[in-house]
Amino acid sequence: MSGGNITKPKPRVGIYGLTGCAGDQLLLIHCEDELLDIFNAFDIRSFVMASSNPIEEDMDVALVEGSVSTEEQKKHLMDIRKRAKILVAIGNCATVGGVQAMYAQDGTFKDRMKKVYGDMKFITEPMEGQPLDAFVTVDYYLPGCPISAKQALPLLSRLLHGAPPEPFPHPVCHECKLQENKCLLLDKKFCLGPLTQGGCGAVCPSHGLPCVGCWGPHSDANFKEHITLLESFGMTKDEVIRRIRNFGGHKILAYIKDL
Amino acid sequence: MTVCNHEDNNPFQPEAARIVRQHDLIKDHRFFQVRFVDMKRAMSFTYNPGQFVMLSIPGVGEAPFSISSTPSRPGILEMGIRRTGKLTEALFTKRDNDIIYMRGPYGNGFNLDQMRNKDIIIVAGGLGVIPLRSILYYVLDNRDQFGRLFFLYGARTPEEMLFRTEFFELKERHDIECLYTVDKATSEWSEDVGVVTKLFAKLPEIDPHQTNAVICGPPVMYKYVIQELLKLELPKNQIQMTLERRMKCGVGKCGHCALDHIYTCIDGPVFTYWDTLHFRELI
Amino acid sequence: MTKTQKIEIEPLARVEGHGGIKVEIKNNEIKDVQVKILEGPRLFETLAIGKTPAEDLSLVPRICAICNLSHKYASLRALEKALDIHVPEVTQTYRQLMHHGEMLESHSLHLYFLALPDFFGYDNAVAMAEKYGDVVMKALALKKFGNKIMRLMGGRMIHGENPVLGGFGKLPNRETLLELKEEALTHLDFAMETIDILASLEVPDYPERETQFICLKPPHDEYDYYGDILLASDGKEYPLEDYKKVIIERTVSHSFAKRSAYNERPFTVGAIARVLNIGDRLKGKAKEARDKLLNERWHRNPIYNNFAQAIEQVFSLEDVIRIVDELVDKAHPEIVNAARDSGTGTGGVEAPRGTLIHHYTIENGVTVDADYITPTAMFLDDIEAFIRKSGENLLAKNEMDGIELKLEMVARAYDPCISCSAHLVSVDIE
Amino acid sequence: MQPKFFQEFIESLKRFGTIYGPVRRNGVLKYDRVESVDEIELDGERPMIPVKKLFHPMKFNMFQFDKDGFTPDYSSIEKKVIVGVPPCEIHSLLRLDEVFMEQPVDPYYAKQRENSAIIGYSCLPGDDCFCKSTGTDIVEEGFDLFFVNLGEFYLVWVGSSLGHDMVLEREDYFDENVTHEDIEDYIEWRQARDKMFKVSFDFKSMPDIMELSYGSPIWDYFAGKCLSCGQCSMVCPTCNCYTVTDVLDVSSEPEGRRERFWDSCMFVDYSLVAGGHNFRGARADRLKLWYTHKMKAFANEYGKPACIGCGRCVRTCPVDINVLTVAEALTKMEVPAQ
Repeated sequence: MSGGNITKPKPRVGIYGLTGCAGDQLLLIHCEDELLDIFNAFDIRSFVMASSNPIEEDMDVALVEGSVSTEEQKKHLMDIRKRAKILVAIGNCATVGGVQAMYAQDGTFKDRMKKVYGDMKFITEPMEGQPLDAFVTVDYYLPGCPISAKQALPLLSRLLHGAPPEPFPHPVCHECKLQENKCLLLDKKFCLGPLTQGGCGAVCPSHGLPCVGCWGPHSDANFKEHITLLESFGMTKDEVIRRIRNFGGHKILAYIKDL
Repeated sequence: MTVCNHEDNNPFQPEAARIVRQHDLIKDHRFFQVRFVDMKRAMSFTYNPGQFVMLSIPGVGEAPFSISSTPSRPGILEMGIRRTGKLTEALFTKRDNDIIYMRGPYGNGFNLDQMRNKDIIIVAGGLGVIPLRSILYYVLDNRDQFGRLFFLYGARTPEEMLFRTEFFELKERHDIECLYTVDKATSEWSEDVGVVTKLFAKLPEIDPHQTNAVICGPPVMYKYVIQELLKLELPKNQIQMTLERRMKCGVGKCGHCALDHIYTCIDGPVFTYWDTLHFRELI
Repeated sequence: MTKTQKIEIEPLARVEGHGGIKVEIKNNEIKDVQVKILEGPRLFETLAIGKTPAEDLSLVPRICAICNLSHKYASLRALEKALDIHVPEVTQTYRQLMHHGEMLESHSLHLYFLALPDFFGYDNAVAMAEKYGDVVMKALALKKFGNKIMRLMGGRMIHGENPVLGGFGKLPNRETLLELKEEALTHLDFAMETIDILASLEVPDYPERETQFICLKPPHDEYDYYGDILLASDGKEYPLEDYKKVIIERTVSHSFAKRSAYNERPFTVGAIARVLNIGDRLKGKAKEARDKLLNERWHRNPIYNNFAQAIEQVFSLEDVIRIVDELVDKAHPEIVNAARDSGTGTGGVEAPRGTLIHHYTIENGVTVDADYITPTAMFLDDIEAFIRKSGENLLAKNEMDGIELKLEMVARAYDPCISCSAHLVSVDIE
Repeated sequence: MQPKFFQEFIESLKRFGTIYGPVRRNGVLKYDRVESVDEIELDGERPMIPVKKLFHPMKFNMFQFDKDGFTPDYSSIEKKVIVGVPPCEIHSLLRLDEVFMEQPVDPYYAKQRENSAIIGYSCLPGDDCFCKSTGTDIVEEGFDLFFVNLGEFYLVWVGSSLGHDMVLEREDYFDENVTHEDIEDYIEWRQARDKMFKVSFDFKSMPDIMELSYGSPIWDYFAGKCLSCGQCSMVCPTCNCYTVTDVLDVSSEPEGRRERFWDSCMFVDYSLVAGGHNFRGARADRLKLWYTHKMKAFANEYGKPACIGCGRCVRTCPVDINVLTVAEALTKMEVPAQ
């Protein structure tokens, strides 16, 4: 397709995990039908969850899962950034900070550390989980807890061909209606669909269960009105906001700060 | 029971086209000469100045681009493209002889009939000169069909002036009045300095009813240029402008460029000033 | 002159999450062994507090992706006790089906993709595919089958929200159930083939030392992955609610994660513990598999955990078939509502890699206390002990070539999942 | 036709294509492939997603591409007999025809149209139906057969030559002699039905009201409420917007497909152009476009409003923004009471 018949070298890829459940890396391993294709099409240099003997050199694409939760991880991330042409944040922890950041900036982190660990001294300073872009430039985001194959595979194949990935800038409701689900809000169920970044295929509403918001905040959401609506279902505003924050990490703060 | 008919006419079908030549115009702006691979198609392909085509790169997507060449020079299609989105990003990696995909032409184009035998003022700002280059050369190639031709072009700096060499060569011609300006001049710049509306002062007397204007430029420019043209008492429907909207299909099906009851891709992208008063969201 | 040699395996590849092993040898003696966990803290116990049980239920699978449904299941068992929810037997059976999905997915991933490459000398399973293509393809299909059940019952492959307090959001229809049975039958042959492959493998003896095993005792006479009684290899049984008295957690000065001991000694949980403690309950092909593989070295050698997983694959496939036959003509149960909004509950399930305990105290519909003990937190001490033993034996025989891989194999046999060690403590290292 | 023959007759239509109709799946009524004729639900609620989905599918592949270029993919096209389409939705298809069948014809839609038979079915208005106001409560064209359920018997209109062939398939089920009594029964039914409408409004003045209230603060009120969830567009039988994206296979070869799926003008990126300028960044502008299109613009262009009075937006919007509330607010120039 492009000029000449030069065989392009396979893109070199590193797949890394910081603090998280490893679900995003696991999801890639779970793509049974495509796993061999992925290993064939890319030159996977480092993927310690699946393979021994990683090669830590310069790479074309780094996929990084997890939040930055220790000073050591911060250094590791900055090193990855230096070596990678393209850095993709994969999963809720990497994109917003993860559930471990649900109390982001409330000032309770130190107390909670103490509650669980007592007065331990740590070899590397722990911190409240931060998204990758708190420290480095992130080129693309794959949201989700965990990411979905439906979004991850097209992103990978686009990067493979040097084509920029396309985000899905719509709320969960878009895919939910395309699944022909009845809107749970009509039954006064606590659904976070309209506030939540879509791309998951609306799995929870498709099981008759409200969206818990695990793809993180949707940038165009009408937080004010949706919170009012949820309050009208018989919940206090504090309770609504607490639930909204479960998967909102640091990124949700900007949307709810004036409410 | 699948029904498949190969003999159909699919308006969404992208056809292979070869990049004959491409080179940088200015930073992040590149000039492309493209021709359908199928020679019959290439030779029969015709269009109006002001129309656009949809370019595709498989796997990346499709986007509309204004045609910058004139139908009076058939065979090769020219476009000036700014690196600004996913498709252009990929397009900029293409080299001479690479294959891309194209369909079109789409849109209405300029109303040439209305302009024939009349004086023409072309007003371009920045990137807006790309579609206007088409009508500029069309008029020059069919010089006897039109009256006087005034070409007003404003860029931010001399470096950012598109087709600079070409346009300065035009100044040598006697059948066109070229007026160029930049917001910020450098020492070797000998033309005007300031916004494009400043150039109106240099125009000779015109007969508003015998004059048509065509405009294209950044959204902020329209308002001020139109004010100038209204001062010259040009009728509202003799001011034509080409506008940008998000277009996905190019043929009035996908809805993205809808405005009131019109689709920019089929009813536009060229509108008159009167249209913009009527359809409030146009500019 | 003293000679100090340090062996560092960092990162510990092909385990879920980030860990490392550090062995310090001084004067030809093992001085120190540390299994390090480099994960940052997430403080899950504090995240659960102040939430409704439903929110907790959606949070806890995020502790660990690979056994996310075990967390969901343990949490359900604990929360339902706290809220006095009694699900009908059909719901319980559906939960077992769900759990088999996770067992199959997790065991097949670990066995074929993480552990077997060691035995055959490859960096990863994809590299192994060149020579053992048939095994890799069938293993992928088996893992996919496990995932299919997880997706069906969980709602999606990882972190599905379908299992809810009192039941499920959506249950499979008859056709889907029958499809599962058909498919389970096809994988059974491969699961048995695997038993034969393993039977032909040499299991190295360098890690061998005596240890103790703990698992949950199923509430019926069959083999299973859940229960309310802790059963130890010394024959003692303890009510699950007393877990804090049986499994003593402590923080130690040379490790990242909280450690656990039983009888003041390290212990092992997981498939090997289950097969040793309750394996005599196995029937059918699973019994056949156990008879083929079990030997007395199992009590001393954790590498046999891989073998135990292979036996459990057979058991799970057979049990899926049994469950489908049981459920196929039964009506879908309704979701049971909570009978109260305050209470305390301890729930336990056998996650693929061992006993998992969740404990909650709920007051007025809000969680006020939560505690999780994960299998990895339970067996880390024993991994260290076995690595120390391995190091000593290898040193004694002067087999230092490739010692890293040999030690890694021991750690990997446990199928550790480091992100699930909810208590992540990091400690000074000199 | 006697009601007892209905199912058998539908069964006989399999010869003309796969039978589709309103069937319940996971508790939701959907237009879907019919497994057995007795699962078709008529005479009750309307499917949530309208019949447009069978002609303008939610998601399908327009092209497959590889190193040799783009090949059209018509595999989603299937010969269908769609049973149980109410008059308003038949009107909606005629509206969609205005967009998709206009030159240049959309071949995907056109092929679905060509290959589908429509078996219309009479309905009684539900609480939210206002098709009488939009003039779409009865239908004279756009179907092959139309069954009016008069209780004792079906009055069957034949709307096309294909419909006639279908009748010939089971000629013995039909009685050609329409008696005077039958006609009286039908008229009585029509009158009774007319009286059942609970909501109505004056559609004729809407284009003018829309035009004159362009700058109305009413829009800001609705914009404040709108969740931008896009559900209104998905359930609206005349919303035709879609977007297109290329999906590559995970392979070193440049192979993949060009997908087309439903979009909504309620979404923020709808009018976003490369370079970042958004022509409709404000929620109010997006709402205005939707309602202008439904109640004014389409009428300007095609002589009839795009709204067909099915009431789906009324039943679907979680914050009560719909054709009725918007029309009322604009007409009265006051926001709805909370």
